[in-house]
Amino acid sequence: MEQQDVLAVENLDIWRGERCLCRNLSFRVSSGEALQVQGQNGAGKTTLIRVLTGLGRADEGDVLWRGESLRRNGERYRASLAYLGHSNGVKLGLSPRENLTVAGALLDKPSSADIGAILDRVGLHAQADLPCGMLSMGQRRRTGLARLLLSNVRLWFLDEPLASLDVAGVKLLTEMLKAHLNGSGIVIFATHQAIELAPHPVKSVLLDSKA
Amino acid sequence: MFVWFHKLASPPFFYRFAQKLAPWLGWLSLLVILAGLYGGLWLAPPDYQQGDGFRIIYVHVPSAMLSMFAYMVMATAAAIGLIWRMKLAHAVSAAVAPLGASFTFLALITGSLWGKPMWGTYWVWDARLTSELILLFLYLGYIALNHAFEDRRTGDRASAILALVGVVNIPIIHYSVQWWNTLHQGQTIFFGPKSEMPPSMYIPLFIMILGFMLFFAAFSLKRLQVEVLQRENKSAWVRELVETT
Amino acid sequence: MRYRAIIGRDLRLAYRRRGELATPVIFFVIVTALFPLALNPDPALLRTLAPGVIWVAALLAVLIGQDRLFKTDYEDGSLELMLLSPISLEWIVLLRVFTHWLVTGLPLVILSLLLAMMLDYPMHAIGILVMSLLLGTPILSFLGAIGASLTVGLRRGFMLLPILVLPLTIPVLIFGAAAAGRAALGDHSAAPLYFLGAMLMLTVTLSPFAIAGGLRVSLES
Amino acid sequence: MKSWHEFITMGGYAAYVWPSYGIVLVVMLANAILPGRRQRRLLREIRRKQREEQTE
Repeated sequence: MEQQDVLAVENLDIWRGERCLCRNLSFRVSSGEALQVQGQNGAGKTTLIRVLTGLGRADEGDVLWRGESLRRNGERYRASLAYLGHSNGVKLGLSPRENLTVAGALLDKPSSADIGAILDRVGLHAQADLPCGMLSMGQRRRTGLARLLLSNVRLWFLDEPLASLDVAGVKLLTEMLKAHLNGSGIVIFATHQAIELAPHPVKSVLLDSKA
Repeated sequence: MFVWFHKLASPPFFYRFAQKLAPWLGWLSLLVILAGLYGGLWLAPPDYQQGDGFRIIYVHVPSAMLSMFAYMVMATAAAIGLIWRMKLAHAVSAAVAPLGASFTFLALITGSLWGKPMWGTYWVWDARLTSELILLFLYLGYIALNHAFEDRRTGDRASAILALVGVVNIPIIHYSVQWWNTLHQGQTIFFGPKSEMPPSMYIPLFIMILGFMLFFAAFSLKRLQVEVLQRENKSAWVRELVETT
Repeated sequence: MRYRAIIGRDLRLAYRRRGELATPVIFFVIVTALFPLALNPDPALLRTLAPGVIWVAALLAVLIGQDRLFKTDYEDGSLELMLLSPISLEWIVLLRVFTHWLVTGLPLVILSLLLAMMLDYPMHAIGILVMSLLLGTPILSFLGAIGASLTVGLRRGFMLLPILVLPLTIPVLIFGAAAAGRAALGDHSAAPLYFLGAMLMLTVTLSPFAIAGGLRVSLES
Repeated sequence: MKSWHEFITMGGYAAYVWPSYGIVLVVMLANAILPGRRQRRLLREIRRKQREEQTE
């Protein structure tokens, strides 16, 4: 019996300065589903994702996780999400292995998952102990993806996950997302390109500030 | 009563309320200040030690009181804004800060103008003047941070945190400056009202304090209207307001 | 274990960018060296000025080091991870400011021994000077971190930070310089040291909340 | 009661008393006038923007 987890967004208004990014936005995503946030550059995809993680703040409306507002259960909410932003959250002065060790500590669980195995999976076996400053952009992105694998949480938020990934990297990402959805995870990602995740359903939200 | 407060916290209601109240308070403060000036500059007898020089007290003490009172208002509003996420509260902090800084500046200037005939120099590192100077720095830091952000709301919350840090620090600063002052100055200098002031001297002082308070209330409301307009310039009630006037 | 990893990360990064760490230390030495040049190298004068000079220089050195505290983490996104961690941000911040003090504040304290000699500060009082700096510089680090957290998202943050923080540091300066000054004259300096200790306790307990709040606000947009 | 002369010279303290009152007057007047002016300017600006939006 898998528990059905639902992320529900209710009547969200987000303003940035003088501009309204979304008004009265509502949607639900539940276990095994993916949601794609679409929109042109500057439409506010990143802002919306940040609001959903709790980093940003909406002007009106609420985000509910398992029926609870994230304003009230911030700590439990943060324990069940992982976020890969524009910037990877990777320290260039540290190696991928060291980066993952710190990420594990910040996830507040003794990393039972083997960091070495995860690095193998994202194809950074040979670079595991080089400083990330010496790696290519794609390899840094892979280090960020490795962090998602380490996290072992329900909710994944990805902002422009395809950025700087090569063909093999995109394939790796798609496989990772599918595996996550198979394990009744939830994926919310922002990009204007399509990611094929069949047979899993991909809902979508279009941000269009002109409307 | 509570309902009334709740209503007051809604920007459109508040805006109209302030529009009506501010002029009344403004004119009333002018009357009270004029009465205080008449009492202080004309009726009150010269001080037996300081002659007519003591008359600076009628602007110095009210300014100094307001400088501290304004900081308390600012910090309280900042706390309310942070805890209950009330937008109007942040606007109150932002509106009060320039007034508080103005009065701190006045307290410093009048204090040093008073100091010249009493001490022989314009500036003495007296505990009260030094504390007042630091208070001015705190105001300037608050104002600078409040305006440093592109997004007004981020600036509001960031400077609210600074105001709270400041309010925790003010007693410590005040105490440390006093401690330092007794350490280095040795002699205490007579400064400020003596307890045995006759009524003809202290009644004008109370009137002036009242007048300054009314002035502060009137023009905080006015500034608050501006802050509210800036923050709400896209909302429906502002559109309506602009069309009807 | 998880706390060790957080401290270890900052120590490791600091070690790999040792050059950056030297900046506040060099600044401290140069500023102190400016005073004899500007005033008068008379040992008697320097001796009376030494506590104040060392304290002002240390205060400025700690503050200029504090601007970088959250900046790189803000730029590469690691700060977002700390905010999203289930570990409370206040704890993380407390650990990180303490680590930062270890690598920037502590060297200043040690170096003050050398500067004290150069300014002819009496040797019998040097223990008190070091003690005052040991108690005082962590307070400065935490206060500086409040400023750093509020200005981390601003391009001109490094210019704003001193304006915000310097007024708050005045009590530390007063008690720190007084302790060192009294000791040099052979007076009791316990009282100002107690004040510094009390202020350190207060700062360590309260400022993490302000720093964490500042970071949350700075990362909102 | 005292004389006008005494009032003007402030018993020899005129150089300190009158500048004090003068600067207080200037700062308070500025604080009294500026917010009202800013409010009117702001309202004008909002009205102008609204007209522009309507004509678009």
